[in-house]
Amino acid sequence: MSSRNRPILELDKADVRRARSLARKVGKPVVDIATKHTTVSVERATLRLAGLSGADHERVPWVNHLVDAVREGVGLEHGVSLPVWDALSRGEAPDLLTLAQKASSRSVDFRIPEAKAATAAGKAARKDVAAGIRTIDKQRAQRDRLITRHGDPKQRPWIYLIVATGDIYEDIPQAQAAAREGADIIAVIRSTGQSLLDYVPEGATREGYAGTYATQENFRLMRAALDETSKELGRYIRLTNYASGLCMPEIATLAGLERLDMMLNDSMYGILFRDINPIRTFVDQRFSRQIHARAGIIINTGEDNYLTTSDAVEAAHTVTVSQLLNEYFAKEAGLEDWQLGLGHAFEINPDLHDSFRMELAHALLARTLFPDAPLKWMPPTKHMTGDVFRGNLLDGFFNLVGTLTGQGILLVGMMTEAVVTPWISDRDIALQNVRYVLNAAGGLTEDFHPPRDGFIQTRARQVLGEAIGLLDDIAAEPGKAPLLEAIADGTFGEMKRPATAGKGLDGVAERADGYVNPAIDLLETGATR
Amino acid sequence: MSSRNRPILELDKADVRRARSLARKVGKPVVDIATKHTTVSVERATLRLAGLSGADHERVPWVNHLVDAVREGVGLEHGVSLPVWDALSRGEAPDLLTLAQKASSRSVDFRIPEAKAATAAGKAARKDVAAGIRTIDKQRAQRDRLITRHGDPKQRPWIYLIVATGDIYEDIPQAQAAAREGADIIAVIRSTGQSLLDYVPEGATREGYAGTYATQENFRLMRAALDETSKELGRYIRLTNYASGLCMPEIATLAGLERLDMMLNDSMYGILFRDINPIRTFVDQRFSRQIHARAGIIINTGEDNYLTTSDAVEAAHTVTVSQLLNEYFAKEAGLEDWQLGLGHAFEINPDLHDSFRMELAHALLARTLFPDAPLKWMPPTKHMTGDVFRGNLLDGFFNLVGTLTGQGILLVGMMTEAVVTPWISDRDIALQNVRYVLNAAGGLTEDFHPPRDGFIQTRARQVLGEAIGLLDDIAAEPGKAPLLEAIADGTFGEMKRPATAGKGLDGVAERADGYVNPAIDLLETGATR
Amino acid sequence: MTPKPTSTGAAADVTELPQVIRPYGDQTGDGMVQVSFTLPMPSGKRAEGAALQLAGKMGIEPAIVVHSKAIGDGFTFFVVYGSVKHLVEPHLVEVVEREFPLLSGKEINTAIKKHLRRKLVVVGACIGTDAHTVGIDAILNIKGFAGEKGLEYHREIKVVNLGAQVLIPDLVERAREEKADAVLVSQVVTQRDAHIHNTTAMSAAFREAFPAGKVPHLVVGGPRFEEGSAGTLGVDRIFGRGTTPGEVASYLVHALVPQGSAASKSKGA
Amino acid sequence: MTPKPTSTGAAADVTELPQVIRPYGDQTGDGMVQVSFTLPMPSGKRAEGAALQLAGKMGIEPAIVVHSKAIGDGFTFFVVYGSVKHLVEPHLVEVVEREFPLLSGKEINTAIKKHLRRKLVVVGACIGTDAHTVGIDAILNIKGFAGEKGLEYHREIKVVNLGAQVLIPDLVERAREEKADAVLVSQVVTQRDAHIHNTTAMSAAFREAFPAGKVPHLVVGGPRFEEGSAGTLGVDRIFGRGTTPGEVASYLVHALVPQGSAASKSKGA
Ligand code: B12
Ligand code: B12
Ligand SMILES: Cc1ncc(COP(=O)(O)O)c(C=O)c1O
Ligand SMILES: Cc1ncc(COP(=O)(O)O)c(C=O)c1O
Repeated sequence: MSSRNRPILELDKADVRRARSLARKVGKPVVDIATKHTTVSVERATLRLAGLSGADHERVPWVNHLVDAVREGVGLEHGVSLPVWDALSRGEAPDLLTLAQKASSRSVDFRIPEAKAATAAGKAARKDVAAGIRTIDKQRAQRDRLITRHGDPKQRPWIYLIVATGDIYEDIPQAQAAAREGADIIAVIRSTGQSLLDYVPEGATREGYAGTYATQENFRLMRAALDETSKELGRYIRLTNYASGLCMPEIATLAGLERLDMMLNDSMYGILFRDINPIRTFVDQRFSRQIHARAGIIINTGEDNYLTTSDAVEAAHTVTVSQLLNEYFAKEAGLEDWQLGLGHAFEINPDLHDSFRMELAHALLARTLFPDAPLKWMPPTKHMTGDVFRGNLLDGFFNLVGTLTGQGILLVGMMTEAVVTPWISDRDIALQNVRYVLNAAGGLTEDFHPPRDGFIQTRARQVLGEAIGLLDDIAAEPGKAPLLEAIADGTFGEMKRPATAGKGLDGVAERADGYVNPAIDLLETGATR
Repeated sequence: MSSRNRPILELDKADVRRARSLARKVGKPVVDIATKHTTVSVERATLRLAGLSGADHERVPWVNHLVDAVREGVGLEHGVSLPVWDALSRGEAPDLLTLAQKASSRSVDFRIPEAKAATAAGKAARKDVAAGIRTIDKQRAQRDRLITRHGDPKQRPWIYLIVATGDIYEDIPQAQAAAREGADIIAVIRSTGQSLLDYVPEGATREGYAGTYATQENFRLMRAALDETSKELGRYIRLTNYASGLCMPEIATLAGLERLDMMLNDSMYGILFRDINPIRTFVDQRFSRQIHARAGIIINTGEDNYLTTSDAVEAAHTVTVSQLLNEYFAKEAGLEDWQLGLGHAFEINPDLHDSFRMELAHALLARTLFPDAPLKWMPPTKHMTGDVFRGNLLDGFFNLVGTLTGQGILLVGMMTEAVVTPWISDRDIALQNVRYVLNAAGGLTEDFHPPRDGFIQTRARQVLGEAIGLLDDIAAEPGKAPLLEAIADGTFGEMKRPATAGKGLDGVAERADGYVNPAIDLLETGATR
Repeated sequence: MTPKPTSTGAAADVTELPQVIRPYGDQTGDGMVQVSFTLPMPSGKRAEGAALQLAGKMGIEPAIVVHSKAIGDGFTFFVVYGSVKHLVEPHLVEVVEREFPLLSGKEINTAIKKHLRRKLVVVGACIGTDAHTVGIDAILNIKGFAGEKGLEYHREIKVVNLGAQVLIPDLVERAREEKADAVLVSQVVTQRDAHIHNTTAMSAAFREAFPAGKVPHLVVGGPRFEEGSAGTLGVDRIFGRGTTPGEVASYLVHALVPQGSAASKSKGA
Repeated sequence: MTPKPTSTGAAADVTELPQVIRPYGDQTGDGMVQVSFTLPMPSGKRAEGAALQLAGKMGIEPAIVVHSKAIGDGFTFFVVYGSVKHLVEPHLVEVVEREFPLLSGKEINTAIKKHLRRKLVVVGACIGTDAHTVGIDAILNIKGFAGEKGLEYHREIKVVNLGAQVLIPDLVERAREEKADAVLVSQVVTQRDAHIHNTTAMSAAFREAFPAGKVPHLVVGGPRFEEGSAGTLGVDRIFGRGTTPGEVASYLVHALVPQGSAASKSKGA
């Protein structure tokens, strides 16, 4: 990303290697657990790929009805694919939708097919699911075409802005206005309640709180609007949403189908901040990342969040550890370096002496550890106050760190952070701030050379050292999956989350031997049929 | 000032020498002219030193009455000292005040004393004037004592704030509040009309426009208030006013008598921006600077002003030329390096690419050319708009240049620059801005190393080259005082000011052979009696 | 009383304030204020006029539009400066003085032990879809806030912190199970009045679930509640920005621990 | 007329705007505004209440004090957010449309030459104690402003620019000497209404010095004049922020060069 020849920050190569191998050591047992389980949402996502969508008159999605019915009938251990396509081949219904409708009144008898019937069901399932995968492939190709046609942003970092009115029809003009003023990426923040819903709402929505529901239709509407704006501006405007929460796999799937370009997707956010069961999260996450990998979607991880509940100086190394884990899990799921928008944030108490330089140190550490990842740089939130004048100033210095350290994605801070979800004018003022800093001071990288043993480099190495120490400690913990123990102990964000508790645990099932999921097969092999 | 060993900016020593010697070449003829003239204000200042103060019922100061009367009687060529003390010794009045009162009704006959009478009058004058000089000396010693007692600001740059209500009784609490919030220096801006008044108003005043009148009583009131605040805060708070305009010598004198600590005093500001006659200005200026030298007052020059009428990039070198001239004139008048608050400003169009780095280049050039001068760094004004949010951001980046380049005095910018004279809250917000930048990012100097052939160093050398070129051109101009020609041609601030025009020319007189001015004698010799 | 200079105003009584004051720009009585807003109309002379019209209705006169900027085609942002004609009457402000004394940790424990003779039970939660637990944790967790330990720290207080996104029925149920003396609820998200909806739904649920007089003491907190709205919300007390755990603990003792005389009388806020 | 989407609003007619609109935070009709001001009273609960009282009088309801900070002992600064109840009626805004056509440099010269048959004489100055000449110079000097040449550039206009801090009697005298058709005055300093005092003093002086009907055309300009106040100030026209020389030259031709029909009628602004 950075245009320099010599790195600004000199790290011991052996330390870096050691950090990565420890992350692998700590992450691997969790991946093993993930591959041994499935969840209701993974199964629903599979049905969505096969083309099942829509909801009943009470807005309960058909995928939920169908998965619930299968589960009641035969359990989830074999996945839903075999029983569902077996039922279809048995003529229980002419198509998936009708089957789901019938199943919703429990008038379908499911079974786990065996032998030939199983092979036939598996094949039929794969055929239908593959169609969905090919739609994702087509959307990826279409994105490439549009980027070629309209072009990428001229500058790095890319400028990332949120809209959050709760109403998709208010979001759209605000997103377009923001793009015209310089935003490269629009994120539609979700309504506060959504991540704990165990279904994906349907249709265009206007009633979110502090965010707009993530629905397939809202995705489509916003993507279409931004396609228009991309054309108008001669610059491809990217769209982001959240693959977090109980429906992570489904939302990832919808994002792939509707050509979203980036997704918030963190390995631990749901566990820590939504009290979602850790196993549920890791299973869902692996599937959703496999989808993202296929869809060419850039993920954004959520390390910034830890610094809202922990102190940004004391806990700096937990951010690094989480980044290393997110990297490991992402690559394991097939994501490439350019897709890793690893998160970090400007959250040090601004009253601290040298706080700005410490921010530079932390940002440089991330930049240097992950040289080929875009990195997502998050603005101050915790220490923002109702003093909006000061807020805009802090955001300016945040922008300066972003450009000085070559961050890939800059989430634009709002002066009203501590007051309201962003107003249209807040976004305009914030973009003006970004433009000024990038244009007037962007070149300062030429002059920025923290000395080898100066404050900045020393601090960065100290944080890396602490991160290695923490990984060492975690790895040394007894048990099959020491990371789960660490999470239970409150290592991240000071939240204690045992693997046996949390929301959505009842949606997890251990895979049986005969578990079949054509989506996972297609994703893991890269096949298109 | 700067704590570095190696200068950040490498300048060719020969270039620097050449620049200084050209400034001397250009300035010397002007000093010669100054020493051959006197002005009404120089003479009035002399009387003020001798203790004459107060005004008639129409608020016309007695010094004006007396000087006018002497001038009408015997002309100004010999100075007022001989005729005045001759009149006293002839018993025309028991004391200066009575003499002035009588003179105001033109009931005193003045003459130029000769021989013994002249010697006696000169001696008597010197005695009285020396008393005033000794008051100045005492105030200087008192300042030193108070600084020892309360201490200097802990950080550089010193933080300089203006108050400008027009009412000394509103100014005082605002100044005290500002000091409590971190201001090290308070400047009381003058009412718009004052610089063109050919007298100094008397008493405490409450009716200025966009500034408060500079009067001896206002000086005294504010200094007393700040002495209190210094004690309260354990930090000596400096007070600034303006020795500019038609009464420059008198105001400088009052500042010395009332222990002001800094004075705005530029060699060309009055000429360019107030259309004051150039000769009048240079004569008045030399006297006022001699007073400042004696009083231990730091002067602030006004190069920032040129950039409000000229473009800060195109005219950058005129700032450098003016600084070199101000330095020359200042040293000639006896000021020392630590007293030279040479001015420069953050006035480049912020929309210009790399504008921030260009500001750094200019600021570094000044810093490097004048390593032992405090330098006064002025905030953006011209490109400020009614967008106060953006304004506060720009001021933050201005503060950053200030601390990064080791400026000595930081005039704090206000977000409402383009709107109103500062409100109490503007000052508070601005100081918070300064505190953040200095505390959080001040140490960045450690990391700031513009490369030898990079943008910043190259630009700085280019400006120095242009400055030398301009001085060369001026020096090459025919005529006795080529600087006066250059000023007439609009070289500075795009203002054309011929030496034969402008306000206050009628207050200038060529000195006769027998010209006597005990103040100048005392100032030039350093004598106390 | 010796006359005091107004500069010791930090502790100034309202009687030391003038009857009427006006906003202060740089001169007493100038009435100056700064305002910014966006109007949904294209920028131009008409929009500037509309901005002045609004400023006029707000009582700013004269008002000057010092900045206007188009946001897209259909919106214009304005910054306006000017003098408001309104007078402010400080003595008419109803200040809700803290109706209880601030107690030390020791006093709190002693009061509960002596007068209640059992532990005081407190159930806390962030309800609805709100997941901002930092505020309620600051009050409840040992770690505390602003240098003060949280309620958990007190031996005589039993704290049950349910965390984030708790459903109202679950909260009611748990309060019943724990025989809660007080229920402490946090609401940080305020967009579309989420905090108000959630709080009124919560208090209604409690009043329905418990017989009159048996409803646990209901306390809500968060940075953006309107002062004085406890009544309308159906709760006993509101705590705002910057509340410290000590204040809350002292309040609970005051409200729930009968101490002879006038205790637990002054409920609402 | 074909129905137009409102997104081409930049040129939108007032008829395309709703009858009433409200400020826009992030949702149509939310009425949200931001306000900041200082009250001359010590910080604390009473001061916050006083800030809310003022916000209420300004029509902000509900209003929330999102920031308050003591400035010294006797002042408190506030930032308030909230929804104003006022409605804005865009169609009631009186827009002073430019009452004259914009002419090219050539058209200006031709009009003067043909219809006035002598040079148009303009005397300019920054009066009183105001020394801000950048604005008047932008209008008068060849260099001009915003890419347009100043009045001096026109062959048929004679410009006498007196510069800064010109005394009113001197200006009147010089206008008489030069037989000025128009006098152009700049006022930038507005503190304590300096610009208003100076302008009214100036217009009074001209009306006293010249017989009725012979007074030169009086024009003032500066960034902070209130629109529509020309009458009260006793001048013929006001120019504000961002005025270009071309506008001024075109106006002068319109106002002072009789061109057959309706010229020089519509004086006031
Ligand atoms: C930290 C934070 C988060 C963290 C929360 C972590 C956690 N476990 O709490 C994370 C990153 C998870 C988060 C997520 C979101 N957040 Co958030 N977040 C913040 C932030 C930065 C700080 C809040 C905070 O911790 N303050 C510090 C505490 C100590 O203060 P406090 O809550 O006011 O509490 C004090 C008092 O109010 C009182 N108090 C509070 N509760 C109670 C209860 C009782 C009983 C008592 C007595 C006292 C009391 O005492 C406390 C101590 O003094 C604010 C912005 C800001 N700077 O304020 C945004 C903010 C609150 N978040 C916001 C939003 C919208 C969200 C999201 C909904 C965005 C999205 N759609 O994805 C999500 C989802 C969260 C959800 N479902 O609720 C908005 C709310 C807008 C509004 N006014 O409606 C804010 C204002 C940011 C913004 N401008 O958009 N957020
Ligand atoms: C440049 C400047 C100066 C320069 C002036 C140089 C010069 N030769 O003009 C210097 C440095 C000398 C200066 C000094 C002072 N200044 Co000054 N200065 C400014 C500054 C930074 C920019 C003004 C400017 O040039 N604008 C650009 C021009 C092109 O815009 P304009 O004047 O609005 O003109 C346009 C229109 O209004 C219109 N127009 C203007 N006049 C006319 C006339 C006619 C006939 C027409 C048709 C049109 C027209 O057309 C122009 C082109 O579009 C402003 C702050 C700011 N950013 O606005 C402060 C500002 C104007 N200054 C201010 C003050 C107080 C002073 C001082 C009095 C401070 C002091 N006490 O020492 C001094 C003294 C000056 C004096 N006696 O008047 C205040 C005024 C506060 C107020 N509202 O009352 C301001 C707002 C700064 C502040 N916030 O304190 N200043
Ligand atoms: C990784 C991640 N996921 C999700 C969210 C949003 O929360 P929710 O999933 O509750 O919508 C965030 C918040 O910023 C986040 O960082
Ligand atoms: C050197 C200098 N003198 C004087 C002034 C103030 O102007 P006046 O002398 O008109 O009060 C300034 C303005 O900033 C200045 O820079």
